[in-house]
Amino acid sequence: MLFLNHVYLLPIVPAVGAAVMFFFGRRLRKIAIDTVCIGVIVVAFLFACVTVAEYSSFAHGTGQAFEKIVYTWLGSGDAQLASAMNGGAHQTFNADAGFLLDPLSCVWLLFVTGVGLLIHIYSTGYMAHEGGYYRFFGYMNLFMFFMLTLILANNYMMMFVGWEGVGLSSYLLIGFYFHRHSASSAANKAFIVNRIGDVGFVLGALTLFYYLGSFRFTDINALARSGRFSIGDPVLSAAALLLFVGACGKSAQLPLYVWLPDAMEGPTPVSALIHAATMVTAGVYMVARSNAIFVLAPGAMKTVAIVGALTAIFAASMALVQNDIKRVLAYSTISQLGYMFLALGVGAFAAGVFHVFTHAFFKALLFLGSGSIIQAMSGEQDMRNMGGLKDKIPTTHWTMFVGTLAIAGIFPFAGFFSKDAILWQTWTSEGGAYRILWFVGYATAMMTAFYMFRLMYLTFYSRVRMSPAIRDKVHGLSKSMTAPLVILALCSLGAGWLSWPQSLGGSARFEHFVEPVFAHEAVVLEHAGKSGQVSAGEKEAQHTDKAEYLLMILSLAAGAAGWGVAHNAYRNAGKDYAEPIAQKLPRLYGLLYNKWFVDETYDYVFTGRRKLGNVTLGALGVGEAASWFDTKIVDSAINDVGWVTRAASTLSAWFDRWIVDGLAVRGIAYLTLPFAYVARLFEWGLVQWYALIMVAGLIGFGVYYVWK
Amino acid sequence: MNSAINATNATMAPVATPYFFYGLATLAIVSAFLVITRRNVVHSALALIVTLLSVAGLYLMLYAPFVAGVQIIVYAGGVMVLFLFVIMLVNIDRSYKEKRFSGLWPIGLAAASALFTLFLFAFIKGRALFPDRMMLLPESSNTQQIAGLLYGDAGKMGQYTFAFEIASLLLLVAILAAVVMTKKRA
Amino acid sequence: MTLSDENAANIVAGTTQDHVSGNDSPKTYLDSNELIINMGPQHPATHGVLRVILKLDGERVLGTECVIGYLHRGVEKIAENRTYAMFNPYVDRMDYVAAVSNGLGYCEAVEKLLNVEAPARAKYIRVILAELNRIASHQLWLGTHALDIGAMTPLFYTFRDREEILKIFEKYCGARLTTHAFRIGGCLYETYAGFEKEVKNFVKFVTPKIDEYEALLTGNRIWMERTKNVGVISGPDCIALGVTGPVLRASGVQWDVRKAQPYAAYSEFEFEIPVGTTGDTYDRYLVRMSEMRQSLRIIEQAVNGLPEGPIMAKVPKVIKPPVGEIYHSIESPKGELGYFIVSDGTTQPYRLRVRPPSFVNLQALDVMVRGLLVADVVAVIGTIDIVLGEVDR
Amino acid sequence: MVPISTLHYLIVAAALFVLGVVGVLTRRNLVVILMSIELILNAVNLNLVAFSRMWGNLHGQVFSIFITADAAAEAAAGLGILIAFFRNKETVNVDEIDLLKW
Amino acid sequence: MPDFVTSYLGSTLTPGEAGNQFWALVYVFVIFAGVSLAVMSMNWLERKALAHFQIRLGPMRTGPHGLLQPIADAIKLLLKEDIIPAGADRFVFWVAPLIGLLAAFTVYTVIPFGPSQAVSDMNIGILFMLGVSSLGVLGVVVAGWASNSNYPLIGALRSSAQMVSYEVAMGLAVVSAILMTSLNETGTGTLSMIGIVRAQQEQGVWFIFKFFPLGLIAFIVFAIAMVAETNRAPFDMAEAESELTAGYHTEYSGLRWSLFMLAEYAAMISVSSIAVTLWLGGWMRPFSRLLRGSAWDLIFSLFPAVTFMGLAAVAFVGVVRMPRRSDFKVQKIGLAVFGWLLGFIALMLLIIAIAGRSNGAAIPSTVNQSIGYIYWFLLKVAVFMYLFIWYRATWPRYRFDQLMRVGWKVLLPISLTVLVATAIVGILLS
Repeated sequence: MLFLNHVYLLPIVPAVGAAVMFFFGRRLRKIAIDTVCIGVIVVAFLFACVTVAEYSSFAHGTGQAFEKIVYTWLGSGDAQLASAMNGGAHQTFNADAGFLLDPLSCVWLLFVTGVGLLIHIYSTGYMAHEGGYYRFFGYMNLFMFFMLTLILANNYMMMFVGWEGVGLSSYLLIGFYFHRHSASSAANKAFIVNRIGDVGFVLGALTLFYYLGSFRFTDINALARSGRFSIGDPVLSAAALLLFVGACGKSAQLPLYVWLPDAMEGPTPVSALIHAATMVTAGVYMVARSNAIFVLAPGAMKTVAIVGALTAIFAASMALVQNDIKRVLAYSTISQLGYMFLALGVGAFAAGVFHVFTHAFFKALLFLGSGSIIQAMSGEQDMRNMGGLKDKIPTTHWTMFVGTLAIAGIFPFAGFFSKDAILWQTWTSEGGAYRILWFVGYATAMMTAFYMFRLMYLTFYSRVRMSPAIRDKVHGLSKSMTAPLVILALCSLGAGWLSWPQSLGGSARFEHFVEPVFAHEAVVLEHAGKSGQVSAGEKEAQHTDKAEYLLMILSLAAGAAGWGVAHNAYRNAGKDYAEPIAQKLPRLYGLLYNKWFVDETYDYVFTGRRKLGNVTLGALGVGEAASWFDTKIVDSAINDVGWVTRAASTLSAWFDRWIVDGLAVRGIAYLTLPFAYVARLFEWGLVQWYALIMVAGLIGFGVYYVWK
Repeated sequence: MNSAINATNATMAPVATPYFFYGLATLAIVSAFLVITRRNVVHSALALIVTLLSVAGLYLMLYAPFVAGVQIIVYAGGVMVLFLFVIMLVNIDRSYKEKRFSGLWPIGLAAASALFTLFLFAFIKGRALFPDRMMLLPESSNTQQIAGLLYGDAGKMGQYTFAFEIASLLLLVAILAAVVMTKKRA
Repeated sequence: MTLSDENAANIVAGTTQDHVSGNDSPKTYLDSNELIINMGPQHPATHGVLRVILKLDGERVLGTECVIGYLHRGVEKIAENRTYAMFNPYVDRMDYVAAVSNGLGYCEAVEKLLNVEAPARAKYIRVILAELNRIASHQLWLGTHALDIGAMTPLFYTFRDREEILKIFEKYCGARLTTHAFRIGGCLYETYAGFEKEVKNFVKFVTPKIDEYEALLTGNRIWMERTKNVGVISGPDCIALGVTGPVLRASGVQWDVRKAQPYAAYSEFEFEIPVGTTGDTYDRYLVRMSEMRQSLRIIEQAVNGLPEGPIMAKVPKVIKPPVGEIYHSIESPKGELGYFIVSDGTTQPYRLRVRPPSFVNLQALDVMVRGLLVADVVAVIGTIDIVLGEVDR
Repeated sequence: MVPISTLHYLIVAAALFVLGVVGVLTRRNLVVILMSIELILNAVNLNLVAFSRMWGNLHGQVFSIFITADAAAEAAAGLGILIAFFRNKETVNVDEIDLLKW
Repeated sequence: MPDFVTSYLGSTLTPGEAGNQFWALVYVFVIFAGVSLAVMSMNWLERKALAHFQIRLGPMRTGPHGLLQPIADAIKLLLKEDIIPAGADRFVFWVAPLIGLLAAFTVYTVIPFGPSQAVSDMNIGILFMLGVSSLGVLGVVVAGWASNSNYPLIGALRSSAQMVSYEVAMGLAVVSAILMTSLNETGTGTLSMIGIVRAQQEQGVWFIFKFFPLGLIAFIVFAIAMVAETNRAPFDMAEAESELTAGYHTEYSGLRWSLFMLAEYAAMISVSSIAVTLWLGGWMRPFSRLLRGSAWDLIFSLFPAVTFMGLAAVAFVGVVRMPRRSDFKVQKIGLAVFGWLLGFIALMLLIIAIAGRSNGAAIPSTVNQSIGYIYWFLLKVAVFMYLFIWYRATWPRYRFDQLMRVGWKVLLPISLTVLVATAIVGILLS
């Protein structure tokens, strides 16, 4: 249990790498940077593996959480706050530097370090010729440090440290090319939008503290599960909703998703690691972590499900027509995150978590693949200028093909299992109350298949559309870039098998592994008569009906349909191919192409950067209004008052000059002069004078002690 | 000559006769007087070195050889070289033409005389507090004993170990301060 | 370093003129940005009477200015008042440590003007003596250069071995330094008895001695620290400044008049041109060391193949070259030594101009020492290998 | 002859101390003032060592070692300030250093 | 013989310890004269050895093989005009060489030529030595300043910066040797020079070989630093004639200049003595553990006599090899006398060595032992002296910035590391 007992060292490992980079990185050579940065991640990965192994022998499948509290880092000391519940007991406001390991964090731990390691390796190839190499890896290691802190935190405050930390490293990495205006403004956007979510998070956490008297997950869960609270408790609902606002910000859900597409300004490995595979799933993690609260707040659950479903289809619709390869993947990420929240919302926590797990692999794969394409194309990101790359970069091609199959939900690739589980859970939950969401999800699945195959066709299969100059420069890629692709492709293929559904004769090992975390909630839900929302593994054992098979076939069909449509439309896309949507529904295409004008709307409504006619709304609008009020109303009032004052002051001046000045001030000043001279002796500005005063003091002391 | 041989009272023997004390004390005071009166700063510095060395001699008479060694190595060898360096850096040619004493000198002198009178008065008044005979310290293990106080003995932490560390920190800070302040800003 | 310039002395002393008189607060020299120091003309490390005015920032050299002419004797002007044969001894006084090369260049130039060719035996003798002289010059350079950098001992070793060369010269033509060994049209003296044996013995004697010098210096860490990356000059810079000789070759340019435009009998011998890479002082040192070895190779071949025959071509008693002009250059130990002679058909040259390698190479000093420390200036002056007699003429 | 007692040393130290004080109070040159401070510190050291002898323990000597370290630090920092000041004002006269007045 | 003389010959205490002021004065006088003599012979030796390194002969005319050259030099320097430059600070100019000389000579009071052959065995011996030798810097600085000339000033600043910097590395190396003295049963070390040698005796190992290679490294650091500390080649920055003419003593001439030289050579001998004391076992004869027993003792006690015999033989060979010409007669006779003198000393030593073996002769025995101590100590110091000359003949000069870099970035870290490593190893092994 050595590693388990010292699990607090795990986040420190990458922090060491980051520190080395920040302090000495500039002077190190590339090989040294590689050794240090990759080395710490390798150590972290092995550490994580050993820790998880030790944990599983510790828990014996009971899912008992392992908690390690190192010290209290944030606290009110002995000052106590009354908590509303918990018997009104006085609680100290303390947050520990504590670490919690349970199946949920184990899952995150493994794929964050694993995928992180692969992406680090990939980056050595991808970033090889970029300036600020050490800076990049320093940030990456810093990110790993904060992400691991977030995952391993045992309370909301500690988690918030990681939460803000990953936000910070995300900001740094999006703005990595800080000399590019678009990159720095994208970084700012991401940071600001995230702050909105963070407000929700902090308020939610503090509400929970106010209500339950602790920040610790274990305490909160214990209290929530104690049965003291009725389902639908208003304060808990509010807390859950506030936490969900935080999750929306971090995980790019409607309406706070706008930062994620812009975040693609960062280097592609960053997009893969932070903005697809790990950080953006922090929201999902947090909601899953707080499942005990959410279960007690059905309203919040419904909100989560609906927001998730809407985000999924909304983002997918925008992905249909994007031409920038990374943006397609970005919207796809948002869409998939929507899926996860949908799953969480309908109570299928395990399924949602499983989707996070599989999604990490294939989305990282797709992003890295797109990075390889961009690298091979010497920086070109527009799919309209690609095509026919199949033979030029074969490894990238077939790995990305695997990724596409996975995300499109083709059997037996990873996406099929997780997506199918979500859809199936959605279909069955609450006795079918959410079936409308199933349709949304299903449509999303179809669109996903379409835009992903559109991406494949436009880049790899269709006619060559790039300029000859670029075509000649297209080159193969280094081993350090292709090797992670291959590994990720294998994972994308096989990760789904961890949860081979029982209906297909599997054992759903994954679900069983994370089940203990959610088991209690399943009982609660069942008790509440919402029997649909049970963790997947158990439920499948109970209901293996034909509908499930039907849904599987349907979702396969959705994937196939999307593939087919894309195949037809883009198989032979030449220089001026036509977008099918643009042809059939030109207005919708315009709407989609402009991303539903959401950014513009935000500009109109919230920031005020765009004017609605003559009226400015949003932050700038408020500012302008305040300015108008200030100059027109306040100032003129002041001016008027000033005139009155001047008249009065003429009068008073006479009085002042003769009575006050003459009699009072000067008279007193002349009186002061002799005293001032004495005071001045102490502030002469001469060193020796001060020394003299010191000596005088010394003499004084001496005299006192001699004659005492 | 015979008396010299017979004075082989090993460690208890006085380091030197009282004459040495008077000689060293006179040397110290006279050169200290030169320090504050010389117009040429280098002469002052040389006089100060003489004072420091005489004080080191007094330490030896007080059975404090380690302190005497430290006095020589730190003051005479280190600090005074620093002073001479600085004197050479800040051209002193000008000071030949200038007033030596500040305008405050009568007051300063008066205050200092008052202080000295006070000291003497205090000594006279408190004469009974000072025994004529001095304790004898074992000279041969002086260094070891000081080390015991500073670093600790036989596994125990010394009484002044912590203070010693702080003193080293202080020196470090002083070094940094000196470097930072004297560095030419490009 | 001698302070001769009044103003410079004042600056060095820390007071400029207005400070001495005025009440202005004086600036100390350690505080001011620029300090001007005179190196030479009396200074142990300027190899004669070179005067270098150094502009310093602390100890760092901001710029240099060479003042030359302290040894000017008007050699070129003298040539216009002497007959061709009479002028021959004068050229020995230019680069007095490589007098043979000077004479060789002059004689060949006049021969070219007269359209006379020296006999084969004379050419071989010339090559032998010129290469011996190259070794002697490099030995002198090595000794003084090492002494400048603080290694005293090599000086004595090189002088011991140079003595053997001078002995051969003395036996051959009676003079040790200013030899006047050659005449227009060939050589005056036949080799003395045992000349070949002595030269061969010398080659055998000196080969291990060169290894001995290298053993003292080449791998020496202090020597390397003092010379590596000191006084770096690039090949293009050398060409732009007209620098020739070992300095040019150390910068990686393979240019040697013996190979490029072979004169005397050089086309008949096998030898290599050592080339450096970085163009720093250490490379120049290595180039000269291996040049000495190559010279030994040439000498060995020349002695072994010394042909029989006359040593003097048919040259008129009164040398009156036809009207015309000629430029002829040879590779002296210091670099390309060229003679440009304009003849008006009389017995005296109308104009004679020397291209002295030392003078041209000295122009690279400023480029080399900028940004270095004062101690490096000494090393760089040594490494350029100038002879002030040749610079000033 | 009177045996040398603690008081003798104290008187010598007092004299040194007062001379140092006079130097600090009267001299204009900052370097000399710093040297006078060294004198004062030395006087203190002498007292400490004399008392150490008087009481027969070594604490006084240890303290004097600390004071020596202090004095070294003071000299380094003080001279650093002096040089920095000299660079800006080109004077080391203490009565021209009166910026604190304003 | 007066009682106090004979009583002291058998004493095992230093005059300082014994409170024997007469012998202390004798020692002071002997050391002063001896060091002056050593400096003179060192001067001759350096010229000759350097000359032979450089295939020259060196001084040959003044006396046989230039043996009287140092004396001639001294007379010349004494008689030379004593120039004090205009504008120089006369008093400081006058006092500067004395400071250097005093510092250089004062340290000899604690150098142990034998267990009782020192003026005094100070409790803080090595600290005293380092402190007093660091006073030598003052002489250099003050000399440069007082000359009222720029080259001396720059030279003084350079060499004092150099000396102060190298003192740090030197001090740390010394501390690691002192640390080694504390590795005994009681765990208390000593700063006393005699105590340090005694510690080596007790531990049965010269500190250069202790904790191999830690002692060796510390010794090497010290050996390099001491060359820099004495301003000798290849660290003779202050006297770099190709840059700064003659450094801080450019303006000095005659007697004062010779005082500087005297101080420099005396300092060379004193730092070598520190090195010998700290690392090379001081007065101990080599292999005192390995080759023990009375037979070996006898053989080793014959060494001084044999050495002088060898020197005498060399002198006689010189006599024989002199040209048979009349104008060489004086020189021949002089060298022969010198040879006889050496031979006589050898004979005396032999007699003492033999007499010391016989039973019941207490005084000859102790005297014999004392001679052995002094002999071995001086032999070791002489090796260092030869090394100084050897360095000068072999190496080019460092540049100032390189020199400071070596001091601060190479020697200082190494000596710190060695110090820490010594402490760790000492703790681990105890």
